[in-house]
Amino acid sequence: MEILAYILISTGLIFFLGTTIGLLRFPDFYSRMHAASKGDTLSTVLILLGCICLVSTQGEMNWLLGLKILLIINFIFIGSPTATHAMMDAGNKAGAEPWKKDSE
Amino acid sequence: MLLVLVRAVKGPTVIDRLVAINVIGTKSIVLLLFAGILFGQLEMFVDIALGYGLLNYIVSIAASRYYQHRRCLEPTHTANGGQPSRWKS
Amino acid sequence: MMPSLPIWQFDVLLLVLVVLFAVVALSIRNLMGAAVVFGAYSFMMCLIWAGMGAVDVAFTEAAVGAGVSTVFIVSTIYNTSATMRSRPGGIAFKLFIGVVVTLAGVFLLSALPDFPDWGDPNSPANATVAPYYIENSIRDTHVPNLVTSVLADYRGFDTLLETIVVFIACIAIYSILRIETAKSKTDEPEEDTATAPPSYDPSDSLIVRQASRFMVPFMQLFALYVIAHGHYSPGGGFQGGVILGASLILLAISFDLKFILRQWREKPLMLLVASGVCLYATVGLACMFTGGNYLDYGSLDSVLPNDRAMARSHGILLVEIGVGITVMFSMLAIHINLASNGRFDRGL
Amino acid sequence: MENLIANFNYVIVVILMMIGLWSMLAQKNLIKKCIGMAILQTGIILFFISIGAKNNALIPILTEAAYSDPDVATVANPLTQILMLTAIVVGVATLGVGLGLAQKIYHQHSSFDEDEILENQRK
Repeated sequence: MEILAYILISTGLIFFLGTTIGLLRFPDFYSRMHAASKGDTLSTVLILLGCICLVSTQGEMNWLLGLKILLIINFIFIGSPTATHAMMDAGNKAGAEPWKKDSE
Repeated sequence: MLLVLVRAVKGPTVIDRLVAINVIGTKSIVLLLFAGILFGQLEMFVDIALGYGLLNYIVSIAASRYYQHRRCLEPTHTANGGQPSRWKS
Repeated sequence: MMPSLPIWQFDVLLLVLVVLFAVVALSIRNLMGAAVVFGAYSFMMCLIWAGMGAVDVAFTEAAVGAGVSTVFIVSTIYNTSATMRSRPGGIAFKLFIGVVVTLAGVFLLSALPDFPDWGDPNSPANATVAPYYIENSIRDTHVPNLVTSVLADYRGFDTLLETIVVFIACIAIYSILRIETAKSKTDEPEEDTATAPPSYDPSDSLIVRQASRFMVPFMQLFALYVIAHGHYSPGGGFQGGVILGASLILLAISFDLKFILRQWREKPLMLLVASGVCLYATVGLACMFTGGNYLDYGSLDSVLPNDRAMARSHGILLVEIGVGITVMFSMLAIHINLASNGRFDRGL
Repeated sequence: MENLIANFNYVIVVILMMIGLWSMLAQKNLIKKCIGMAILQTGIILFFISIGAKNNALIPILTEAAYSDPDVATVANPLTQILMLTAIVVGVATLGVGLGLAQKIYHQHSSFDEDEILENQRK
């Protein structure tokens, strides 16, 4: 169980590394958003799942803890794409220019 | 990890910053849980993280609402200082 | 019990980050960007409190920073403008202020050797009155969360007055923004057309609205859990109240301000803000009538079924509910006032 | 130098407070002043919390094992924490008041800039 937890957490960290690199290196707002939203949600969910596995190995009352972390995952799964959609809409409305190949 | 994001916070436009803040918000949930594991009393930190998970998208929604409405407002405010240079930080 | 925690390095890193965020937030010329970076600053602060073991403070900061304070700044900017005028000159003035402030900082730093070390268990603050609370809380009140018991019982007066401060801030907002616009309702429309946002476009944010509709009940349920379970886990009236207020603010920004105003009209809103403080004060008075001092919940045991310590626990719960009501509705009232510039019609 | 490490939190407190104070004095923009006020406030809160922190101490919520005889050394100081907990909420309320004042001023002078407001006043 613990090995599974570490595997999940390190996978999440790798995805998060991808997120940060994408956030830094992509040329325009929309692609940065792409990297940020997907990688961020996925890595958070993976790390939290790893936390559940880690928690379930120790102590009693851990089902409640696991349930709470599952709730956090649920809310992130709803909230993060919503926020992404809202921000994307805002960027579109505010007139952020999509990056074109010949613009640089 | 967060150190890398600091550069993103200095990103070119406001909305980029918004994205970065959203990422930082979700990552602070994870860091809170790690702090809880380090303290050995995770059940106390889970509540804070849950509150974060519920709340941290309010800011981005508020900001996006701001941009949705503000776009139509621009002409009335040109009197107070020309075209607002929104895209320069 | 626990080995020395590796938290301190983590803390030092976060402290440096916090200073960085503060500088960035102040150096960004666009006010919107400044507000957003200020939100990140408050995230970092929350992590620092958690790292230092102050979970309740971290919880408050999380609720406040993620839900409320940034929204206040955004709604203010929404009603005004986000651009800063760049002016020639003024550098000398800023430098002068900088020198003065640096001198003050050096002056403060010169007192550094007199302070106890960071995390010293025997420092005066930790060694005088705090051990009493730690040792006696369970015996006196049956409340394992020391912060709650100290907050609402041992230092009940303090909290009562802090709640009144929040209440007064709400009244102050009303008298600053609301009263004049409410009086001069007749000449409102002409000015309105110039600055009013466009009417609400329902096709704008269907996803956002549906997600909010899904999230808000969970938020409110969680907030009630936080208030009620504050005896055993981090939480209490302030945190729960802020989360409840934030859930209503979320409704107000994802739907329309009119939507929330249909549910909470102006007069009941203010009455509820006052009723929270009144509940707190009434509990104190009830203690006097049953023979104790003001806010001495122990004397309520003649009314409540259990023994003296349990009565104090129940008294804490009542007081926390009062605090929660006041904080919740004053957050909502402040947001409505700021977002609609006191007109109570439409806004962010 | 060792002293500096041991008291690193106070150094940060002083830096934060001075940043806040500088922005309150030197920034011309009222919103920036409000943000500076909030930063000054968090500096003070940090001061109190770090005074109350203890090495090797857990959070101030007693575990069931410690109900009968809590060990003072392993529980962080609750007193400073409650003072600051209320201070944060009050701080948000005062931030709201400050922003409300700024909004009122903006709608009278259509500017956040201190100098322009003063010029408008003189007219």
